[in-house]
Amino acid sequence: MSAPAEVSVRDEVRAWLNDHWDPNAGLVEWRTKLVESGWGAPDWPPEWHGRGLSAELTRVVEQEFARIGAVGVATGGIRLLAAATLLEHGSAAQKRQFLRRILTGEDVWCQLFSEPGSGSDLAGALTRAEFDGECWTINGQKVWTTSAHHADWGLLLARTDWDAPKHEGLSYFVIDMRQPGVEVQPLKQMNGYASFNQVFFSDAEVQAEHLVGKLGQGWSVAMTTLAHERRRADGLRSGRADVEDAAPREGTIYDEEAQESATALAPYKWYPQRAGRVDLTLPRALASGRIRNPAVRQELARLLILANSAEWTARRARAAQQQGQPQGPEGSLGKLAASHVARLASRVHTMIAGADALLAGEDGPENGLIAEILLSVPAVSIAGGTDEIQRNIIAERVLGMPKEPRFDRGPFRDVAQNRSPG
Amino acid sequence: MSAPAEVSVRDEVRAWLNDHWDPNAGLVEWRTKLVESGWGAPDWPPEWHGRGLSAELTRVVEQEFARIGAVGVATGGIRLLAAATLLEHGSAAQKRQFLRRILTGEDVWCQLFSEPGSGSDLAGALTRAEFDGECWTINGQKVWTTSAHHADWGLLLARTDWDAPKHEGLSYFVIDMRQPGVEVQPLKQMNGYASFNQVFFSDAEVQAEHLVGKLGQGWSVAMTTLAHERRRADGLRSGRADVEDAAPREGTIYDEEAQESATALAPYKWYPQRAGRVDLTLPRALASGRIRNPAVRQELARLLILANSAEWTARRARAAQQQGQPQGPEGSLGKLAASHVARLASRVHTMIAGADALLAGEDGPENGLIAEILLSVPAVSIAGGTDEIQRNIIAERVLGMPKEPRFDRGPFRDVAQNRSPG
Amino acid sequence: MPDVQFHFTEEQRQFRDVLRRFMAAVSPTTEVRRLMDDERGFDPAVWRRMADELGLAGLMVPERYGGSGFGLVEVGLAMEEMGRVLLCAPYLASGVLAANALCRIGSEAQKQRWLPGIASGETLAALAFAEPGGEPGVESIAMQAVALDGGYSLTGCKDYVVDGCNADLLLVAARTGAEGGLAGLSLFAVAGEAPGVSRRRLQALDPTRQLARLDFDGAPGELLGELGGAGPGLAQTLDVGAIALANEMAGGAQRLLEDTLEYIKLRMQFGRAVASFQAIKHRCAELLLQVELMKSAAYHAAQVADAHPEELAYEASLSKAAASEAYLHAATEAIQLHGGIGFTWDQDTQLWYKRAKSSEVLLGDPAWHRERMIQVLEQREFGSASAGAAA
Amino acid sequence: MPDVQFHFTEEQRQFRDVLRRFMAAVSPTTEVRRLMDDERGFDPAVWRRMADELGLAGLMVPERYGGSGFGLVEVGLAMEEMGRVLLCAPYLASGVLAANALCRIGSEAQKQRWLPGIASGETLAALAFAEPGGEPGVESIAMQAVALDGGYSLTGCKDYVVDGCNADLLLVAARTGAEGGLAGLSLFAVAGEAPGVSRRRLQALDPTRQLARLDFDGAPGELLGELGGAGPGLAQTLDVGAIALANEMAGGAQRLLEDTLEYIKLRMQFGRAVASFQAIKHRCAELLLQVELMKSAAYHAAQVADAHPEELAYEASLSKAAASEAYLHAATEAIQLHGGIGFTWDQDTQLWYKRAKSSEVLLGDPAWHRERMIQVLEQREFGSASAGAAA
Repeated sequence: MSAPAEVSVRDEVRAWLNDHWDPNAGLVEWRTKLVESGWGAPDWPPEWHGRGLSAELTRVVEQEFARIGAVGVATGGIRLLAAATLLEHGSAAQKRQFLRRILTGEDVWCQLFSEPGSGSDLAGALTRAEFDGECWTINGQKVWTTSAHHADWGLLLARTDWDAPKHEGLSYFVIDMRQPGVEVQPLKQMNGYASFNQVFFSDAEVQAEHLVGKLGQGWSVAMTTLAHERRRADGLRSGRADVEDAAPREGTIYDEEAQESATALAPYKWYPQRAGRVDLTLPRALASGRIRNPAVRQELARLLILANSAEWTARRARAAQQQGQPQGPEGSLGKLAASHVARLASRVHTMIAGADALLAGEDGPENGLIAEILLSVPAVSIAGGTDEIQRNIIAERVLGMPKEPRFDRGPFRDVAQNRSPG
Repeated sequence: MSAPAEVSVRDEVRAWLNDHWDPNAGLVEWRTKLVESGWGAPDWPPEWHGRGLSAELTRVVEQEFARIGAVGVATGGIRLLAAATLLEHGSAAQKRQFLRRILTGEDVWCQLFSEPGSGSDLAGALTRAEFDGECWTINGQKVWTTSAHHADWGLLLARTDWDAPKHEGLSYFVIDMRQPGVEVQPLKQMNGYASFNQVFFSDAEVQAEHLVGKLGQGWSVAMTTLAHERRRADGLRSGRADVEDAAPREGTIYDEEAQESATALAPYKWYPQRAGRVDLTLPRALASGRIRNPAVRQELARLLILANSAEWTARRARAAQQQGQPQGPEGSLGKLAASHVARLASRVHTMIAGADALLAGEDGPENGLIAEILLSVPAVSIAGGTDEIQRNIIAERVLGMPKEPRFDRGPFRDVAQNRSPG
Repeated sequence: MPDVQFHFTEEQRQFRDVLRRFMAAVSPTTEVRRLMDDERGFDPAVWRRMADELGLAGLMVPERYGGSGFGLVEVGLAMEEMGRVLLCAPYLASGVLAANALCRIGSEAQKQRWLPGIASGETLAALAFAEPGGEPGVESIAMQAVALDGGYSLTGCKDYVVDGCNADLLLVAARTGAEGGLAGLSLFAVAGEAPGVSRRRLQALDPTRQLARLDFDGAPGELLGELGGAGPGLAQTLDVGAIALANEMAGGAQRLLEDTLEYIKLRMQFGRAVASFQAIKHRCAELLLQVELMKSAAYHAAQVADAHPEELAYEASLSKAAASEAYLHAATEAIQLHGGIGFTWDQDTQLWYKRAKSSEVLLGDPAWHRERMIQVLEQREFGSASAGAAA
Repeated sequence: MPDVQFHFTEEQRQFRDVLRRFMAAVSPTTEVRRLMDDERGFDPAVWRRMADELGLAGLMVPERYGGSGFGLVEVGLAMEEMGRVLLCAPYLASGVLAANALCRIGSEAQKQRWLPGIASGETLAALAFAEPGGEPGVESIAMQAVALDGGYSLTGCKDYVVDGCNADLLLVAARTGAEGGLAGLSLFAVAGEAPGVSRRRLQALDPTRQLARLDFDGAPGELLGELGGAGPGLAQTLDVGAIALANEMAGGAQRLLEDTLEYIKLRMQFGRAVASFQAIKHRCAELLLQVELMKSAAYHAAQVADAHPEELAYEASLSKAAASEAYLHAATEAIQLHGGIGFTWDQDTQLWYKRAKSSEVLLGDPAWHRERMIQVLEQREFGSASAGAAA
């Protein structure tokens, strides 16, 4: 990193924050200032609310925000995936319409890729989009859609050509989620929670100008979204974790921000349980006296080794990235590691709980939290890309092993599918 | 089983043994009597040294032999695989020439299927057999051949047609191992022993009448040999184990038999070590005091669970077979279980040995036996069909899952190979 | 052990066929789901048919007390078929644990009094032994009973009692003195509705098995058999229960394997059946092996329990530990191979997963059973377990 | 721990490049095989070049004693590159264990006397601490030393001494009183050729690492540092050794992964590369993950050892346990994926397998290190380890 550039950016943002930061401002009001100044998304291009800064200089800006506890732009949900996709593939009109309200947090977004018939095989989507010369009509079903019930807009992958090969018959749209043809139903999981939705489209409409990228090139647009998703899936949040909680947080804007988070996170209550809650194992073993059980000790140590090694591996990957070394698909390695961690943590929680592992809800240990862990962990190796898909990616992209033979070439119409295309 | 038939066979064999069994007879002399009477291979057809008895009645005969400790026909090495193959596919002349001396133990046999370039892919054999109108000339290399250095005859799979598809260009021969064109070299393993041989053919000869089955049908003949091999690989010897050691064993014939076994087994010294020697774990843990280590206790118990369950599974399979229930490929299940047992046993031996696991030979625990186990176990999941092949077989034949897509159709000449076909 | 069989007899196979048809008819998963929300958690009409038509309630109760007098092999078969369909019924509680405890510990008069009702299915009994946070096994039982008015008065708490809320008759393990371990344990009969007994249905991780917490506050109990003499019989009863449970688990694991195979053979991804992917095939092969191994252990334990009771403890721990790991593995793989649908509420795999997870710790978790196996081996070798063997 | 780095500096990466080129040149497997049968088990000319050209012998010896004064990060890098090629050299024994022990325990005069020779590679030193059948760690050391003529006389046996036969200088741990544990331990310098010392090269499972049994029969020793004060320094030395070893193991595992991938990409079976089978691909993906995890643990431990010595014990045990399981897994998979050729003598995979297997138990097996991790955590929490923690 060029030291003079760092000093100059740091001085500049510090001065700007000094002039503008107000912990008692309204949340949208403040974020509007961020958008206008370009300090809210400093790595975005100057023409679209950013300053075109490098990742390293962006980090400097983030440090300065964190230093004084200044609130940033909205990042919850899949907003930033939507933004990254639109920045790369969207038309100027689309960027104009959507980017600002993404950053201010005024719009909530959801991602409509997965379908019941095509779980790991995203490109096998059967939802159809038909054009009548003016407008697209959408019919079909999507699933595993977080936030769909309060989303304003959706990123939609739909089939526009059944005679083209699988990956070439898809197009990518932005769909208005607030319309009659869109029905959102929660999907209850084995742990009793509904963190995901199913979305049903019955003659829903998409305006012609909300096609993203070219007709039939939806797969490559979706790859942009997925690449950004994987990049965030390494088990750790962005580098900001290092500097968080460093600043005083007093002011009314924080209440508004907290409320925003609560709304966004509400259906995800069980997410941390899905990852196995390694943090609870040692304290529970110590508090319950089960630490004296030699079998618990061995498994707990195994877990600590695995979880620590996984965290350090993610940090090695990030450090390499920050040093400008080539970025590999660390997301897949991290996600696979997270599955192992969660499963082993579930095992350790079971051993610590003993017969109490029989109980759930208010009767269960930690007021049901442990049962929730045991019943949520099975999802970690499936949701967001199964372990099997991660292993394929690692084998093919990192290790350079040959790809699987393909059975889905030729017109999509002729490819073996779980349901007929309607 | 028909009770009257059982009584009658039992009476008959008991009377015959009463008249003929002589623990001080010569081994070949006695076995010649067995061959002539049909009591040595009672399940073989009457026209070929047997009595055509069912498996159940054959077991009655074996029990009677065991009851008085009477020596049976030769069974060591691959003799019985050779016999089963010849009985099913051999010409009358071949049966006449070979079967009797198999049973008397006068001939030693070996199996020449595997090649360096085609390990799991037996049908990819590159050894070539060329016919000059009178005689076959053999060139190529075989590997993993036990007993080759003292074999009289070999079961040879060789390619006779390079333009036919892979499985259709192979033929099956009996080759005289005592000829100048056959060179046998021991193949040293990582444990320091050479249990297997490599066999090199340089213009070796096979008589025209020693082609087994039809030209180009060698693969289906080999399948017979392999099916019998798998049937014996379930980790336990035949049902005779139940009744062994029940009878007094005094007489000179036993010395001769013991010497025969010693000769045959000599190069296989390390075989029991390859299986992990579960039998040594508990005694060593008790004797060394390492049984007090809680981690050792857990792993030892895991091993005992696994090893016992594997044995009981093999016995369930055999009991089902004896009850005339359909026989599945239990051999593959047993072989896969044996790999798990051996690997876990190796782990337990390491834990029990502690720092002593660093040492080998006379300095090592149990006079080097433990080190031998640690260095032999890796072969158990490879030799005689890798775990991967067993899993394929189980998945496809037992569970009915789809077969792997084939990449080796068409003329064999055009199939991707490790070496050019010479 | 020459008289241990590695196959089922023709009669046993027929018994299994009858059971399988019955269970498939009475316990589809729609019914399981209905009973998960039922107050009692089972269907009395089905229970009555099980008792009347199949004699299941008294399967292992001796004939002279109105039962069928079968051994653990038949019980294992029944449990296996119940496990296949996740049958919701108080069979393990009443027909296995309580019936066994009464047979082993009760006096002749007490057996005559209670066993016929249990065998006919009219009396539901439950065995209350574990206490909150206690270690598996009976050694850790601490509850005290005191003699009162020619009977006994019980005070304390029993936890994780299978079908404890459904039981007419509670068999409660307690101590009357300061002795620890197996010695000094007694078993008491307490009426489910007796004064001083409060029962609460617990929220269970596995809602297909009913668990209760029982609080005793001076509840009146009748001593079963000899004072302080129940320890060995109780331990044997729990071992029989563990073997029965291992067989139930084998049935569940086998079902998971079958259902999963059926699903992935039909489910298409990337233009081919999921079952055609080699990585999936290899894992299914391993899963089959694990399931066959657990079945072998469960079957063997049932055979041995009947023929060689001196091997009961070792076989119980071996089969329960084997079953626990294999069932959970089967359930985990089943969910994974189903993909996203596998962890939804509406798909049935999760029902077996919960049963697998709870069965893992019911009657002792696998690490505890493995430790116990070694203690048994040491006792054989040295006459006592190793000092180094920690809890 | 804010000052722990998750990347190597530019200088460290250059150091690695130099090492990798050097190691590849001096230690092809033909050379490893030659040295396996060599009486000393290493090539003195290579050792001299390592010391002279790369300064390896004194890499972590402070500059004032003639060394390079580097930390464990650089030592880890060196060990990793040595592990890649299975270098046969007394680096772990002399450059890591003995040098560290002297630095931590010796008096100023003793350091001045011996460290320059060790740093230059001219003196080969070895650390003798373990005894036949003893538990890992220094607590179990029982050998006694008695004061004699102003020095000490040592009698007893030391086992598994790495490069014990090659050493000019033996550093021998012993007790002079009845105290147990860390207290009362002393370290003595004994000349390799001193009277009363008999040394025997042991037959090792891994013939690329030299092990010796040393018998002392009244051998004269010079006390290093304070009487009875060597315990903590010795324990720290073994922890440094374990971290160095974990890095060596990471190098070996990485090499096995690379070689195996190269082989199976070329090896054809059934008309396609072995690497194209999905079951193989998935296992290689898991193997990569395991290797990356072990590397992360090994690198982190080296970083922490330099920056946060109070974390040394925990990090040493974590990284050694992680490395042991992962290296053995890598070696087992490497053989399996090579197929039959993989367990032949002439193929090189077996050389790494033996190194992996022996490294698993050298300086403590994984179960011991896992137990120790928990003891460290308990000590932090309670000030003492759990009473329930058995040997």
